[in-house]
Amino acid sequence: MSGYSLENKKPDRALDPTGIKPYGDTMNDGKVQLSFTLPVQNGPEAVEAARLLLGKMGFKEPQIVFSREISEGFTFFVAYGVSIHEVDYSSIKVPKLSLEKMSMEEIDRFIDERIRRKVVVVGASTGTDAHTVGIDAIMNMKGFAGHYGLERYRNFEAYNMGSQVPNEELVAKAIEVGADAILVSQTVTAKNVHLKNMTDLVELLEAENLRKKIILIAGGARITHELAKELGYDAGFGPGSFAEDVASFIVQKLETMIGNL
Amino acid sequence: MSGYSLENKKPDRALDPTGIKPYGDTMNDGKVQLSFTLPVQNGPEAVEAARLLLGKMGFKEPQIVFSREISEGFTFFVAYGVSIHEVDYSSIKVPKLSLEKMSMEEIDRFIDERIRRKVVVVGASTGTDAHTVGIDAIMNMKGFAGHYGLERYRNFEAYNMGSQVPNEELVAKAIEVGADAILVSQTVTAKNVHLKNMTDLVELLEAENLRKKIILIAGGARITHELAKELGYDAGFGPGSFAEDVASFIVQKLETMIGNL
Amino acid sequence: MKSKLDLDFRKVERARKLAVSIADGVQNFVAGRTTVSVERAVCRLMGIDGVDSYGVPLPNVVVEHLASRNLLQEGASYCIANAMMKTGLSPQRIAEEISAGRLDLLSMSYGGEEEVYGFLDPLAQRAVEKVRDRRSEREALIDRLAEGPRPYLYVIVATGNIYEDVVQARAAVSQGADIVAVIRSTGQSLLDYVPYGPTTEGFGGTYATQENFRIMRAALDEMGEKVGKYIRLCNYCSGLCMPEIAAMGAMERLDVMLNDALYGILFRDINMQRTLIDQFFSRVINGFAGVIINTGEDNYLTTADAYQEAHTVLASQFINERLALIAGIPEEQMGLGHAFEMDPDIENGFLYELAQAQMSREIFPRAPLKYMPPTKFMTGNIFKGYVQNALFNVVSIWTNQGIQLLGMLTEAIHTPFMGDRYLAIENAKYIFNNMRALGEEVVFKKDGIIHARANQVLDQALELLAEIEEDGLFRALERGVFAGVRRPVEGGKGLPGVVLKGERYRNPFLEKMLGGSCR
Amino acid sequence: MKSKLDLDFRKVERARKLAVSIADGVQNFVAGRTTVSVERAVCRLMGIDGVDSYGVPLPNVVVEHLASRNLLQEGASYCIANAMMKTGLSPQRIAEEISAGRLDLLSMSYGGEEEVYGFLDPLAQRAVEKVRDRRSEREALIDRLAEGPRPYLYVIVATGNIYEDVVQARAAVSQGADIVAVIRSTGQSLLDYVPYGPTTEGFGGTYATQENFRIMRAALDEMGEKVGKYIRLCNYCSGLCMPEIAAMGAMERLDVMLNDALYGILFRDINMQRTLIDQFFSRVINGFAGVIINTGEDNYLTTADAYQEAHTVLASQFINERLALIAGIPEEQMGLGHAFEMDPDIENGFLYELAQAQMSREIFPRAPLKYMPPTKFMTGNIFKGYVQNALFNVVSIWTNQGIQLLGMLTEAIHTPFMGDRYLAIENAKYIFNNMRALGEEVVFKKDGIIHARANQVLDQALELLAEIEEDGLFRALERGVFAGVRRPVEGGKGLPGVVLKGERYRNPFLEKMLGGSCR
Ligand code: B12
Ligand code: B12
Ligand SMILES: Cc1ncc(COP(=O)(O)O)c(C=O)c1O
Ligand SMILES: Cc1ncc(COP(=O)(O)O)c(C=O)c1O
Repeated sequence: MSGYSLENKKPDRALDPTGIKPYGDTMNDGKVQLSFTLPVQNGPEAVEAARLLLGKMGFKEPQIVFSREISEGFTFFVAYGVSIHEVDYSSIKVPKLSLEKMSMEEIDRFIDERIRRKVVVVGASTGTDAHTVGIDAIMNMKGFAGHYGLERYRNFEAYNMGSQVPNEELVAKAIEVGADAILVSQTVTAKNVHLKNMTDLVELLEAENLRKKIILIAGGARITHELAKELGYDAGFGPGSFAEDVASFIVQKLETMIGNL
Repeated sequence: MSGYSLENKKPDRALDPTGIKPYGDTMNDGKVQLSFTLPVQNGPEAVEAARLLLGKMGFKEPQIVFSREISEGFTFFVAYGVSIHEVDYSSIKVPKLSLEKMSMEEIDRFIDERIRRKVVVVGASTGTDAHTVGIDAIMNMKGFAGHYGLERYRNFEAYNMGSQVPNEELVAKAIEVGADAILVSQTVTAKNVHLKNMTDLVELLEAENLRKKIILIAGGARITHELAKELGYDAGFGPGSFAEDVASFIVQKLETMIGNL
Repeated sequence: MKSKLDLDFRKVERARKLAVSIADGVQNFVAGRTTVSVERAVCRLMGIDGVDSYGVPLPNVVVEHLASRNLLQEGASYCIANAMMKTGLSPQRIAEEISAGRLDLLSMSYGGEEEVYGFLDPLAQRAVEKVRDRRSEREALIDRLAEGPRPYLYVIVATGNIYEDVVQARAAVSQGADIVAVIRSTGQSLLDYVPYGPTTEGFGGTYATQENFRIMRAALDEMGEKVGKYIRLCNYCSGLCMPEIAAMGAMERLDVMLNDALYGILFRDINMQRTLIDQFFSRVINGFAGVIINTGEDNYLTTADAYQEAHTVLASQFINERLALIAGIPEEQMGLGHAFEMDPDIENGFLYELAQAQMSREIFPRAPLKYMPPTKFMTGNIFKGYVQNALFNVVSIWTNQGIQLLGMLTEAIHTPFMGDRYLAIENAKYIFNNMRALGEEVVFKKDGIIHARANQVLDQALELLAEIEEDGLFRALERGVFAGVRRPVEGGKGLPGVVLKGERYRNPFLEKMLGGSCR
Repeated sequence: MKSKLDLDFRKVERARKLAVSIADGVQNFVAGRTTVSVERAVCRLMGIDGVDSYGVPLPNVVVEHLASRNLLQEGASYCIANAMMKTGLSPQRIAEEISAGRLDLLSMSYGGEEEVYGFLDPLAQRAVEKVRDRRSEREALIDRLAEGPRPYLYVIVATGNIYEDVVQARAAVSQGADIVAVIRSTGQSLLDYVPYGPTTEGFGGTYATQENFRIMRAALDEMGEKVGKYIRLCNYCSGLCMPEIAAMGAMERLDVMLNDALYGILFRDINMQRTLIDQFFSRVINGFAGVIINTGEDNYLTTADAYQEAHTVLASQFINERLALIAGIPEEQMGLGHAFEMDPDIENGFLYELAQAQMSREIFPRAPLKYMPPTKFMTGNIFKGYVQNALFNVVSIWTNQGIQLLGMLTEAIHTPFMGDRYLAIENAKYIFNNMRALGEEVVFKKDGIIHARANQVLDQALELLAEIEEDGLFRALERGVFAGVRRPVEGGKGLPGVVLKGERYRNPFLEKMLGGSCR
C-alpha cells in the first residue's frame, strides 16, 4: 500500500511569500494542469510513462485524466499533479522600466520645455518579419485601441518603414534623418530568428559607432523589457504597450542623454 | 546574453524508447503545456515567479503565454516549456489482467462446462458514495453501451445493492447469499475517501476470515488494476469496462480457486 | 410570447390539469402528517439553536424528547409554547433544561389549544417578521445595487472548508458570478440533523450549517458592494432536513435553495413519505422568504439516457410546479431544473437540446429555469469539455434561460479549482455577450427537426403524466418512472421520522407564511 | 436557394458589372506583358528542372540568360523551341548547356514563328496532357475513395522540415483532416526563384519545392487509402513565383493553392504590375489543373478592423472572382477568402459574423468558400481561444462554408503542435456533427440585426467597387483601399522582372490550357 496515506494531509494553509506554490482550491495544494504528447502508442504503459514523466517533474499524485492515440504511435495526454516545488516570491526582482508615464499632451509639452526640438524616430519590422500591425499600432496616426500613434504627436517626427526591412536599410535611414531613436518590431520567433535579427542590429550600430548615440527600442508579442536589455537594447515593450509608453521612455531617456553631453 | 544561442539547436530526432520525451512537432522537442494559479498579484514579478517554477520542474525556455489576475492576489497562468526529463519506456511494466476475454455466451458456456453451478456476485456502491451508474452498467440487465450486464447472464446470480451501502451490510449480504465475488464501485475520491472505504472492506473480510474465499473486485472512474491490487483486491476496472470483462475475470479466477481446493 | 415551436398549448393545459390531480393526491397525504424534521424546523423558528455537550443539536434533543414522551404528534409548537407558559422560560432555555434532564415535558399540565396557540401567536409573528425582514433586506439591496442580467451565472464552491470556500467565492464574484452555491459534503443529506458551527472538513463539499451560511452571506454581501451588484447565495434543502435548512436559509438570507423531494427519493434513497411531507413545509418557508427554489430534474438525465428520457423531465417539472404552487411559491421563484446532457456524438444533438430548452422556456415562461451543464459526457479531455460547455452556453442565451449553472471543464476530474471557475465564467460571459440577441433574431423552421422534437417530448410527457395520475405519485415512483430508479413506499431512509398529526396539532409558522403572502 | 438575408440581388449584379470593368482594366495591362516568373514557368512546363552547381535553379539560369541577351520579350517558348530545332537537344539539355556556358541562344539563327511554334506544338500538347492526366488521376481517386463532407477540414503543417511535416500530416489525416496545407517558410514568397529538392530547415514553415510537393503527395495518397477518402494537398502560389509554383503544383497533383496577387501586393510588398501578370498565368494553370484556388481577403481583417472593413472583403471577392473567371477558373474552384476576425468582446459580434458568412454563401453560391479562423484576437489564453474557434465552427456549419481552415488554440503562440491540431479537428468534428442541420432549421428575422448587417456590408462594397472602377485597380491600391495599406504602382519587389511582350511572343501552354477547357 505504498504511498497511500489515509489521513487527510492537511496542506499548510498559510501563504508564505518565501515559498509560494500553485493553488488549486486550497493554499499550497500545488495543483497544476498539464497536456502533452508522447511518441508512444496508447495503453497502460503509455499512461505509466506519462505518470513517470510527471514524477520527474516533481509532481506527487500524478493523475493522467485523459489519453488518446492521435496518430499511430503518438498519444496525447491531459494530466494533473501536485507540484512539490516552491518559489521564493519575496526575492524576485525584475528589471522594469521605471519612468513616469505621460499622456500625449504631456509628452509634447515635455519636449517643448526640455528638449526644444522635434524628436526623430525611425521604426520598422525587420528582417523577414512582415508583421506590421504592432509597429503600426505604435507609430501610425490612428494608433491602437484609442491611443494615437507617434505620427500624431506634435513634436515627433516619425518614419515608419514598414515590413521586412533589412537592418542595413534601417540604419541607413536612421543616419539619413538623424534619428534619436530606432524602433524595431519583431513577431516571428520560430527558431529564435528574432534574436538573430535583434542582435545583428546591435552589432551593426556598434560597428557604425552609433549605438551610444541612439536610443534603441524593441517591441513585439514575445518581447519583454528584460529580454531587450539582455540583447543590448535600451528598452523592450510587449503586448498591451501604447505609443505613450514608448514616447514617455524616449523623451525621458533623451533628456538624460542630452544632459550627459 | 546568457542563455540565448542563435544556432539552431537541432533536437535529436530519433525515437529512443529508453529515453522518450514529450513531442510538440519534432521528435524529442520536449514541448509541454501547463496551466496553474499562483497566490500572487499579477505583474512582471508574478510572471517571473511562474517562470522560476517551470524552471524547477525542469523546463528550459519557460514561456508564460498568458497571465490574468482572477481574484485579488491570485493569478492564473498558461505556460509552455521544453522538458529536460525523459522516461525509459522500454522498461515499463504495468501489472495487467492477463486473461482471455470472452463474450456473454462464451462465459455462460464456460460456467456450464467448468463450474457447473451458478456464480453468485454481490455488488454495491459503498460508503457514502451514491454514484450508481458505474455499478449499474456492470450489473443491470440492460447494461451499458450495448453490453448486457451480469443480471442478463444465464449462469450468474447477481445482487445489486445500490448506493451508499455500508461495508458491513455488503459483507453480511455476501455471506447470506454465499457470494463468489464482491463488486465494489467507488467514484468519489475527494480526500482519498475511496481508499479508506476500499481498505476498510479488505480488513472486514479478513476479520471474518473470508478474504481468501471471495473474489474481491473494485471499479470506478479513478480505479486502475494496479491501484486495486495495491489495496488488496483481486482486480480493478476503470472507465470503459464492461460486464464481460469482469465476468471473464471472475469465472477464470473461480475455476483456479475451485481447482486449488 | 408567440410559440417558436408551434406548441399546442391545449396539451400544456391538459398536462397541468393532470399535475393538479397528482399533487392533490400527495397533498392529501401530507396534510395529516408531520415529521421530526418539520418539528425541528419549528424549534429553530422558535429560536432554539446550539448543541448539547455531545454535539447533538438542541432541536434534535427537544424533538427526540417529545417523541420519547409520545408528544410529537401534538407538535413542537404546542408543547413548547405550553412549556413557556408554564415555566416562563424561553424556548432556548427550555431546550437547555430538557437537554440537562431537568425538564420533562410529559410531567406538566397542558393548556387548551386556544390558550396555548394564542400565547404563541405574537412569538410566531415575530419569527415570521424576522424572515420577512430578511426578504425586504434582499429587495432593498437589489434595488440599490442592481443585479446581473439573466441568465444568472451560477457557480459552485466545494472545498469542504468554509473559509477556503470564501476565498473561492470572492474570486468567482470578482470574475462575474451572480450566484454562488456552497456544495454540501457528501452524505450530509442523509444526516437526520444539521451540523453546527463553522466547519472546515467535508468530502466533496462543505457542511451546510447556519454559521457557514452566515460566513458566506457576509462575504458575498461585502463582495456585492465591491462589484456593485447583489450576489445570491445558494444552498441545499433536499435530504432528511429539508424544512430545517429552509428555516436556516430564511434566517440567513439565502436566495436560492435546491429543494426537491424527488431528488432525495431517487438519488439519496430517502423515504418518499417522509421527504414529501418535509418538502411541503420547506417550500412554504422558501416561498415566504423569497427564495428561488431549484428542482432536480436534471439528475434524471445524468442517470438515464438524456435523449430517451427528456419527457420525464418535463412531466416532473409539471408536478414540481404544482407542488410548489400549493406551498405558496410564485412562478417567479421556481427554478425548475433541466439539463444539457445528451451524448455529444449524437448527430444534430444540439438541435434537440435547443428544442427542449426552448420548450421549457415557453411552457414555464415566468420561471427562472435552472439549466444544468453537461456532466455525464464530460471526460478528462478538458478541452473538448470546454467546448461542450460552450454549446451549452449557446443554447442558454439563445433560449433565455434563468439560471445558468456553469459547466466546469474539469467536471470529470475534481471539484472546481479557482482557475476552472474563472474559465467557466469567461466562457459564459463571452458567449452571452457575443450572442446576446440571437434568440430574438432567429426563427425555427416550421415542422423541422426542432419543432418535431419539442412536440414529441410534450406528447410523451403528457402520456407519462396520465399514467402517474392513474397510479398516484407514490405507486408511480415504485414503478420507477423517473431516471429508471424504483423506490418502495416503505423503503429508504427516514420513514420512522413520520408522525400522524394529533388532535391539537397546528403549525402556526406554516400557517402564517402560507396565508400572509409577502406582497 | 431563397435568400435568408433578403439580399437585393440587383445590387449583387451591379457589383459584378463593376468588377468586370475593373478586371478588364487589369487584363488589358496584363495581356501585353510577361515576367521572369512566367517564363520560368514555361521552362518548367517544357521539362527544365534541377539546379546548377551554385544551387541556382535551371529555369532561372535560362531566363536570366534570355534577359541578358535581350531575348526575354520573345518568350522562352519561342527561344527554346528554336534552340531545340537547331540543336536537336531537349530543353533540359539546352538549359544545362546554357548553364555550362557552352550555349548562347543569341548566337543562333531563329526560325519563323509558324515553324517554331509548329515544332513546339506537340511538345506543349504533351506537357498539357500530363497536367490533364494528373487531374484525371485526382478525379478517379475521388470517385473510388470518396471525400469528406463539406466544410472540408483544412489544417496546416509548419515544422520547417518536410519529413516532420509528413509525420504531422499523417496524424492530422488519421484524426479526420480533409486538406493538409504545408505552410511556406517565412520569406519564401520574396525569393525570385523556387528552392530545389527536399528541405529540412525553414522558419515558421517549410520551403515549397517540387520534391517537397512529391513527398507530401505520396504521404497523403497513402493515408487517403488508409482512411478511405481522398486527402487534398495545399500549397501557396502567391509571391514572386506564382506561375512557377502553379506549374509545379499541376505536375505534382496539388489540389488547393493559395493564389492571390492582392495578398502579395498588400502583405508582401510585391510590385503590383509584376504580380498581377504572374497571377494570370498561374490561375490559368490552376484552373486547368482542377486546383481550387484560395484568395486572401481574410488578411484584410487581421490587419485592419474586422467590423469596419468587412465590405472591403466582399469588394475584393468580386474582383477576384472576375479575375479568376478570365483565367478560366470555374466557380467550383474559387475558394474566395473571408474570416471570423471580429473582436470577441463586441456585443452581438457573433450575429455580425453569421450575417457576413451567410452573405458570402449567398452571393457566391457555388464557390467552396475558404473560411478563416480567428487569429488576431487569439491570445495566450488557449482555453478562451478554443471557444473562439468553436463559435467560428458554429458559423461555418450553420452557413455551409466550403473550406474550414481550422483555428488552433495556440494561434498566438506557436505553429501548431500535433496535439493542437488534434484538438482543432475534434472541435470542428464535434460541432459539425452536433449541429449538422442547423442551417436548414433556422431562419433569420426579417429586418433584424443579421439582415441589416448583411445589407449594409453589401451597400458599402458596392460603393467601394464604384470608386475602384473609377480609378482603376492600380490607382485604387495606391490610395490604400484594402487593409489600409498603400502601395505605389512602381514600388515593391519584382518590378524589374516585368517585360513587354515582343512581336513573336506567344505562350502556347497558356493558350492550350485556357482554350481547351477540361470538361
Ligand atoms: C496578423 C498576423 C499575420 C498577418 C500580418 C499582417 C500585418 N500586416 O501585420 C499575415 C497574415 C500577413 C501573417 C503572416 C504570417 N504569420 Co502571422 N500572425 C498574425 C497574428 C494573427 C496577429 C499578429 C498581430 O497583428 N497582433 C496584434 C498586434 C497589435 O500585437 P503585437 O504585434 O504584439 O503588437 C503590440 C506589442 O507587441 C507592441 N509592439 C509590437 N511591435 C512593437 C514595436 C515597438 C518599437 C514597440 C515599442 C512596441 C511594439 O505594441 C503593440 C501594441 O500593443 C498572429 C497570431 C496572434 N494572434 O498573435 C500570427 C503569428 C504572429 N504569425 C505567425 C506566422 C508563423 C506567420 C507566417 C510566418 C506564416 C507563414 N509561414 O506563412 C506568415 C509570414 C509573416 C512574416 N514573414 O513575418 C506566427 C508566429 C509564430 C512564432 N512565434 O514564431 C503567429 C504567432 C501565428 C501562429 N501561431 O503561427 N500573420
Ligand atoms: C452522474 C453523477 C452524479 C449523479 C449520480 C447519479 C447516480 N445515480 O449515480 C448525482 C447527481 C446524484 C451526483 C451526485 C454527487 N456527485 Co457526482 N457525478 C456524476 C458524474 C456526472 C458522472 C458519473 C457517471 O455516472 N459516469 C458514467 C459511468 C458509466 O462511469 P463510471 O462510474 O466510471 O463507471 C464505469 C467504470 O468506472 C467501471 N466501473 C464503475 N464502477 C464499477 C464497479 C465494478 C465492480 C466494476 C468491475 C467496474 C466499475 O465500469 C463503468 C462502465 O464502464 C460525474 C462527473 C463525470 N463526468 O465523471 C460526477 C462526479 C463523479 N461527482 C462528484 C461529486 C463530488 C458528487 C457529489 C459528492 C457532489 C455533492 N457534494 O453534492 C454528489 C454526491 C454523491 C455521493 N454522495 O456520492 C465528483 C467526484 C469528485 C471526486 N473525484 O471526488 C464528480 C467527478 C464531479 C465533479 N467534478 O465534482 N453525481
Ligand atoms: C434538487 C437537488 N437537491 C440537492 C442536491 C444535492 O444534494 P446532496 O447534498 O445530497 O448531494 C442536488 C444535486 O444535484 C439537487 O439536484
Ligand atoms: C492568399 C495568400 N497567399 C499566400 C499566403 C502565404 O504567403 P507567405 O508564404 O508569403 O506567407 C497567404 C497567407 O495568409 C495568403 O492568404
